[in-house]
Amino acid sequence: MEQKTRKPKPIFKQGPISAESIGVSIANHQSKTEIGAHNIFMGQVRADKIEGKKVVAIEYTANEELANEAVFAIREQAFEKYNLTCMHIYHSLGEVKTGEICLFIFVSSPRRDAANDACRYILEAIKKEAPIFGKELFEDNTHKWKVNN
Amino acid sequence: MEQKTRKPKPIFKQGPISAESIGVSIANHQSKTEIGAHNIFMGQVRADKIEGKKVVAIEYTANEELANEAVFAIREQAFEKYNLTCMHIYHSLGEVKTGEICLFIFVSSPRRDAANDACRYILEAIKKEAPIFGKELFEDNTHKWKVNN
Amino acid sequence: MKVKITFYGQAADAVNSNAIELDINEQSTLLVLKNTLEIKHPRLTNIELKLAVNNKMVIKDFNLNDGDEISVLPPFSGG
Amino acid sequence: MKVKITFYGQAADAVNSNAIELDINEQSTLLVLKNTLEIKHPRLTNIELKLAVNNKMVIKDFNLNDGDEISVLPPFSGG
Repeated sequence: MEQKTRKPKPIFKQGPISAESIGVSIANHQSKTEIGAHNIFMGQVRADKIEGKKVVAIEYTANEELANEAVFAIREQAFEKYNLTCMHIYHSLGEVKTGEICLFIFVSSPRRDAANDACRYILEAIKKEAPIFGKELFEDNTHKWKVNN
Repeated sequence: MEQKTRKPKPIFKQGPISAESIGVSIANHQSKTEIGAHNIFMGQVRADKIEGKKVVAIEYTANEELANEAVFAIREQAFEKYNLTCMHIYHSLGEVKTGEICLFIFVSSPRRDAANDACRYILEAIKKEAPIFGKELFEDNTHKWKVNN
Repeated sequence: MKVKITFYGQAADAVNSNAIELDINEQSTLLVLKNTLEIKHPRLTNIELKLAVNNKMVIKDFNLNDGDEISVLPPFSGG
Repeated sequence: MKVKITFYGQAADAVNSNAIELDINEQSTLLVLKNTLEIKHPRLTNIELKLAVNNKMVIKDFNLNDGDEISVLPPFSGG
């Protein structure tokens, strides 16, 4: 018999993640009738004021291969830890303007606690373990590297 | 000066909550650039098997006035407790088939912890405090009253 | 005096009706009314009921008034 | 021997380049390479760096090989 090797699924999308694609993603789950609860986390680029200058966009870069592998490992851990039906994770690369969505985590489970716990677990793990870098761009073309906390 | 009395916003929608309307709701937040994080919880009707019979739909009824007031109180508590930008809550009335969405909680905040904590707080409080009743309908036209746990 | 009673969820199943009007004695209290209903509809005793009067949740017993609207609420199961 | 070094985020700012090729001595270790880079680009010392070799995160020091690809990663800030 053939050995199946599971491969990381790419998480990166060029530019922002559209609200429309999220609606479609939700609709695609209506045939999975073992699901009772969905939790979605979305990161949106905030118009922070830093030293008097307003953020207009974040430009994301990443070591894509490492990041895809890190997120794949997080994904496997989450499936191990929680009773989940499915999971979809996307992160932007390149420029994402304020008000646009840069991170999408969608977790579905028979039960609400598993969906909620897993979504948060994945979010925190991605922030900590995926080599993705956000460059906050200001109105005057200067920039500052984003720091997660 | 006039005293402003805040009134409960109706939470009920007849039938399922459409994925498309959720996509539109997400899109409507892209002008609010103080938001950094959204958390969405969705309840979906599960095709449970109970004593060998499969659930095909849940029929929801409620004391609408009491439920709207209970959710309004929960909403005000959440705004008090967490740093939130906005919040949208919808619950179905009438029949919702398996795979369809019956509950939608959408919480937005500058920060991810507030969005995640508040969404969960609201979910648990609605389950506990809103007089809404789910009747699980089986294939053979019998029914069983849903029990939350 | 007359009161209106609305039954929800499995409480409606137990009494086989969604709403009734009932003639009760002056100075009847909410608990007296609840007992009256439970005697008439024993299946209600199997349900953990909450009560609301004129769309306010009620925990303590008190005297009912003519025209009061009572909601008989089984365990909530929204979501 | 030759290694390829890719700099990410503020580390790329600090060295003013996204990627370089570097000739290093045989038996150079990862830490020796890191020190060499920090001497040449002192701004790197202000950044808490993580290193990956051939797209595996590396914690302990070890000997580099000809053709190795090193990633110089500043603190992650996805999301």
